[in-house]
Amino acid sequence: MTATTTAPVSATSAVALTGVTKVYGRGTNAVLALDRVSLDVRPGEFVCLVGASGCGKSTLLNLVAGLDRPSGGDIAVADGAHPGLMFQEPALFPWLTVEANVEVPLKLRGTPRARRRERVAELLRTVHLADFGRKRPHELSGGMRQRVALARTLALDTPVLLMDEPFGALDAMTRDILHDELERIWTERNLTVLFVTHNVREAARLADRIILLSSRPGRIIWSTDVAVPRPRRIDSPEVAAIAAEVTDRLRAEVGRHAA
Amino acid sequence: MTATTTAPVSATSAVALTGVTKVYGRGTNAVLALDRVSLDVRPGEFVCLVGASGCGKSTLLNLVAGLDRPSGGDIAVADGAHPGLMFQEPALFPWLTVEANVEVPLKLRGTPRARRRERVAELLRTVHLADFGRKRPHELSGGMRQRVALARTLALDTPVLLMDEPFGALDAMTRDILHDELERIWTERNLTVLFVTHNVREAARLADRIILLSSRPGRIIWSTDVAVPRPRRIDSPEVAAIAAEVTDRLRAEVGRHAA
Amino acid sequence: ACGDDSEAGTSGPVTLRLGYFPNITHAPAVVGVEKGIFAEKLGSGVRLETKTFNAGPAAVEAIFSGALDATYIGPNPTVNAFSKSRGEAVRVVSGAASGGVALVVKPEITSVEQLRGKKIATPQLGNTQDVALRYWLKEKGLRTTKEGGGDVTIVPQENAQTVETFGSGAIDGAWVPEPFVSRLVNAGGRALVDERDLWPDRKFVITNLIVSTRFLKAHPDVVQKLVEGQVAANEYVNTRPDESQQAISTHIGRITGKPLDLKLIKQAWPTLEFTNDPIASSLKTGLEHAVAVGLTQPVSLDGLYDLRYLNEVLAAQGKTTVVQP
Amino acid sequence: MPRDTLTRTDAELSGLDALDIAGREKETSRAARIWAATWPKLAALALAVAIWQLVVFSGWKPPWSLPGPLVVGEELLRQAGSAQLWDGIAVTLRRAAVGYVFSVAVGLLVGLAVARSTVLRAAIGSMITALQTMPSIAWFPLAILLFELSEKAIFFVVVLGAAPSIANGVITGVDYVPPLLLRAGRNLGARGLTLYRYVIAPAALPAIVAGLKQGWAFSWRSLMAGELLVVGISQTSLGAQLTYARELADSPWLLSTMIVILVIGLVVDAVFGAADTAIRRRWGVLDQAGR
Amino acid sequence: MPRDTLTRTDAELSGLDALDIAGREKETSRAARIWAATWPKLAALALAVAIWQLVVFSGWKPPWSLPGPLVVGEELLRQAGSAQLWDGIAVTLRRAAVGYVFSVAVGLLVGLAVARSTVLRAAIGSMITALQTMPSIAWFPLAILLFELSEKAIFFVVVLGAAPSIANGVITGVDYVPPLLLRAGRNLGARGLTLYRYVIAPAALPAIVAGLKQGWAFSWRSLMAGELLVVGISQTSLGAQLTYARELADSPWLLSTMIVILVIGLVVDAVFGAADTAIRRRWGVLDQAGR
Ligand SMILES: Nc1ncnc2c1ncn2[C@@H]1O[C@H](COP(=O)(O)OP(=O)(O)OP(=O)(O)O)[C@@H](O)[C@H]1O
Ligand SMILES: Nc1ncnc2c1ncn2[C@@H]1O[C@H](COP(=O)(O)OP(=O)(O)OP(=O)(O)O)[C@@H](O)[C@H]1O
Ligand SMILES: [Mg+2]
Ligand SMILES: [Mg+2]
Repeated sequence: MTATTTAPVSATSAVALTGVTKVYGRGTNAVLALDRVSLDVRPGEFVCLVGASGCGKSTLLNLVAGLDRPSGGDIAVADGAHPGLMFQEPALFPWLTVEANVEVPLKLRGTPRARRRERVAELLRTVHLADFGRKRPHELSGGMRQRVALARTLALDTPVLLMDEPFGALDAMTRDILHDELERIWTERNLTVLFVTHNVREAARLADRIILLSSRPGRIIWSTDVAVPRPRRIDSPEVAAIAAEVTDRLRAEVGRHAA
Repeated sequence: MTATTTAPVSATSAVALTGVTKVYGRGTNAVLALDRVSLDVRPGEFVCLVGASGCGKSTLLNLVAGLDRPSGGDIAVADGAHPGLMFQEPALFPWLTVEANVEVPLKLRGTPRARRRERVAELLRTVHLADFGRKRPHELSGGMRQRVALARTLALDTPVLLMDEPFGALDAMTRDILHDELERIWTERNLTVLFVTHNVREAARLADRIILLSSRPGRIIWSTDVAVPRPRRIDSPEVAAIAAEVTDRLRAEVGRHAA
Repeated sequence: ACGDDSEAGTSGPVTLRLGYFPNITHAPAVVGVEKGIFAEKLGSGVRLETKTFNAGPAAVEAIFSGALDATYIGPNPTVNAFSKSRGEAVRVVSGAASGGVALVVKPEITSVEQLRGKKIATPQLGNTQDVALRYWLKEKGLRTTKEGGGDVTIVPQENAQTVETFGSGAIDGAWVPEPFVSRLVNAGGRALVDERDLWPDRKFVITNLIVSTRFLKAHPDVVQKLVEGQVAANEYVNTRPDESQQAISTHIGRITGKPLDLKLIKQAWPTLEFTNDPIASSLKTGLEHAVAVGLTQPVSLDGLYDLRYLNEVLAAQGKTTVVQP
Repeated sequence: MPRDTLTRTDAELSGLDALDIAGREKETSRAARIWAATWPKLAALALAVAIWQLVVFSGWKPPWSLPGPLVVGEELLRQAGSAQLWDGIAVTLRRAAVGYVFSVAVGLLVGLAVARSTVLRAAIGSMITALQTMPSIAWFPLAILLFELSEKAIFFVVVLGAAPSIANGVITGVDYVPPLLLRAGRNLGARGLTLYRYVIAPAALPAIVAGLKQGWAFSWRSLMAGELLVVGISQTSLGAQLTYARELADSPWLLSTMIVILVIGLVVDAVFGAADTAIRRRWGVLDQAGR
Repeated sequence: MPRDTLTRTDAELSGLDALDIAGREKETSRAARIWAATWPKLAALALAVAIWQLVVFSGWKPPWSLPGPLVVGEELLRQAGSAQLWDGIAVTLRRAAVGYVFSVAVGLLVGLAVARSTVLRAAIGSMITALQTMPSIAWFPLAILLFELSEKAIFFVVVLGAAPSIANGVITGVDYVPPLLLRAGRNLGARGLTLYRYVIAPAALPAIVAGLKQGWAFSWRSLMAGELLVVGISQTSLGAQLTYARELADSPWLLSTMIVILVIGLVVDAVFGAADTAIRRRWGVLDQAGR
């Protein structure tokens, strides 16, 4: 966290990474997960990160969230913006009910009880789990857990949202619905979103900008602005075209490594 | 497990479910997860299950694997076929290295040490993790863990394979490669596969038959045979057409519930 | 005396397991073992195994369970062992020591009256010293209760702890046996009462020798030799005090890891009398006192003493015999 | 090749029937559950008493050294009829409760402090186990120096016995909190104390309860020894009774006191067991061991 | 609106440099790590001795009742020079080792059996904690009855003290094995014993190690008490030395014996600590507590 300064590098970025390097482990066992990654995210921008499995996407989000320290380089997050991270795993607290899990960030912020209740109910409705508030995480299906985690992250109410494959365990329909919800919230609250996904169509559906990371070491090798006007539909030809381009780039990248 | 008899109901099925019902919990808290599901899977058939989040897909696989008892109905698995289940979560043993995790089923079957080594190396190559054998699960990325779990399940060498969103955390390219690998293994070993996925294209790419489950209670509401000849490509128009049909059905089903 | 008389009629060597405490009140036992007096008297036909204890209960448990054949022990556990086994388990075959008990108090206390409202320690609720203190206070018109109430608060506690509590000022005095009397005196205490002064002839039992009835029945000859050893040990202790004191110090050092301070032994020595008489009358009187202060029910001590062997030995040596009660 | 995957036999249950079944299963099993929890205890008790009686009948040891169940039972009844036993239990339980509560407070605080601070852990972390191994009697002189012959001396010994064990439970628990949950907590805004309150403490709860259980055993044993420090200050405690029974070579009394201690132990274990079951139910790890 | 996301400043490190840094970090930190682990211990020790000396200087208690560090240090040196202390340590450690190994065997077996079998758990599960609370002295008569005055009597007391604690650790561990891992193990073909060997035992290891640590403390304390059962001439055990030091009111001796016991406790804790660190490293839960 020491490397995360709260003053943004440029007044126009919500998140700014400058030459961020991350090495896991020591000596001969060391893994270079990120290599000199520099990235500026404008306030209110929706950025999608794509890349092969193990290329360092989660690592990058963890660094931005301040949960890990970079081995080199600098990370700056806009004033007062404690970024909310939705982990790749649900990471729910097994000893709490679904409701209580979602309530945790509200409690930690000191939201009054009545308001908390309301907000939890609202969030559970958003993720279509209104009936499951009293259950415990182990009584839920994989996708349901992921949605609880989404609700919990949204409860954080931060201006910067980091999401690590938030819809990976959801069926296409539920995912579509949640895309709409997320887009709505993003617009309403003018959020800045850094979004990791394996689904290039999802990226094209949601992003202002798509960034492609190379595999080990993770480097930004390509990025594109998605100029398709909103509202978008995931099965629209424009989205499909962008998705096809990203797929080609990704294929080239993964192919280069497999070779 | 008592309800799982090893003699198949009909000589032509590898897995046969007859009126399988599953209730979780008791009294007013009870959740009806599966309601009278009947299903025959031919030996060597590749069946994909699709359905909304929380509709009972994982529950069904758990029942077939004998890890849970149905509340009603009967499940029969072909002679001597202990079905191998790849869980929705990686479920790796945190105290073992990647290699050792993959080795567990081989050890349990009493495979000699030299053969074990060979086989583990081969499986890790299959999932493109040859360099990561000495790491521990917590040092891997989400997608890497999922691939280790895949390797471990393949090490079981069972004729019946149950897979719960095995490629959910993988990027499109790695996924494509593993589709090919899985198809190859399936053909070579004449496996019977029951495969849960949220990706309808994936289902159309792999399946002989696609089965659609309704949400709470889970019931089989539709099924289709995929007549596209193999080898298939995930971006071929035939696959896309099937996927589109499944998507429509799924949309109708989820829409019916959301209404 | 006769060194090696191989026993006729005994099949194989007999093992005698003898217990004692590494303690100054067990001086005859300690000296007897240290100087080889028992081994000599028992002869080659008997194998002597010695066991040391640091408190009565374990010794009684060992006798009860058959792990021990004979032991030097205080009057209190003797009565317990006898009465709890309904007079079956043990017999007293000889005395060993008398005296060596005193009430030590803070120096500013000089009279009985000043004990009012004070805390006095005894080794254990209902044991000989405890009874003696209560009875004495009662005679002096001071009330005590079992629970520690009354005019004088009686605090039963281990002797080791008494040294600590007296040193830290938590108690005002203690009715204890040697070497704790000397130790408390050295810690600044004053002996207010020497218990010998309360008894006829200044004699009361502090240590006697008991054997298990089973062993006595099976090997009366061995018991006879053991008593011979006891008499010889007492003889030695009484005639060669300096050597005895040195022997005690060394022996205790070997068992506990630290030789007992020779000065302390010398200091305590005059308060003790080493006699073969078990002073049965003092045991009986003590019991009556215990009943009188309400600490116990009357028990019959009939059959506790079997002093035949002792009297035979004494008679053979031309010494005065003791009274078999 | 189209296949009929939608066949249903008539014998199948409807969804609602299935819910009914679940309900009925529960009712039939309540009596069965109680019985299943009780008969093994009764059987174990019967077996223990039978073996004991057999050994006594065999005449292996004299009856004053090993009294039979009947004699001990009579003694126990006699004791139960007298005020002394109940007073003793009351005194000892009160002391145990006070001492334990104090130990829990100290143990939790020290445990949390050591688990949290690297410096403290390096400084006194290993001292905790070392203190745990120190026998109670070694503390007696210090207890007397500090507290003379007050009940505080007893508490001192009890706390020194139990607190390290509880602290160790806390440390183990904190050390094994899943890192993912810690990160989640920190990301949700928990810091320092709130991180402990919302994440670390509940995640470590199973290990803490285990430590509390071990701590109870330590505190009880230390209490039994410590009660000899201050005997007879007004009442006769259970620890003193145990010692007196032994000093008077009164085997039936000793055994009946042991039975009383065992019964108290069983009751306390039931409390911990209930806590543990509640936690396991919450965490969804119940009912797996038997399988 | 195209944005330049690929800028790099010259000051950045190359990937290889980064690896170098990682390597260098390690080297610089080794000495630092040892120092970081040592100075708090030294500081704590210095602080403790200083306070002790201050209290002694204050004249709060007479020196024979509370000797100063110098006196005790001299005594300790004297003891260290004599064979007796080393003999005592040797005797006691041998007994501790034998008794502990035996307790571990019994505790593991009983713990596994109880954790595994519902009937056994119902029958004797709650007895385990009850047995744990039984003070050692209560077992002395039984120990003498069964084993007379042999070393076996000591072991009996030690095992009854330590085994329940170890069994409790095993039971806690087994009870909290994550159900998902159990299912995974069963699906991979592990059944009964192999399930224990491949899944339950390693998953329960942290709790088992915690139980073993508590068990050590119990066995050591029971041993200190039990050593008075059989006092041998020529070698004086540590337990006996502790008691005699107290009975002789020899404060320096008592304190130096306590120091010896503490040092042994520290060494044993270091062993457990190493085991624990190894497990935590494997599980990836190391180094999180400080944060
Ligand atoms: N705690 C760790 N210790 C050691 N290596 C790690 C650790 N976490 C991640 N890594 C390594 O860093 C690299 C990047 O991991 P990361 O989790 O960021 O990948 P990812 O892009 O999120 O992949 P995925 O899409 O599979 O989730 C991987 O090679 C992984 O092995
Ligand atoms: N252990 C359990 N206890 C109680 N209810 C459960 C349990 N496991 C599953 N359920 C419930 O059963 C239903 C089906 O769950 P299941 O995990 O089979 O869904 P799924 O189809 O795999 O969903 P997903 O695609 O999200 O993984 C859900 O409503 C869930 O809440
Ligand atoms: Mg990731
Ligand atoms: Mg699922």
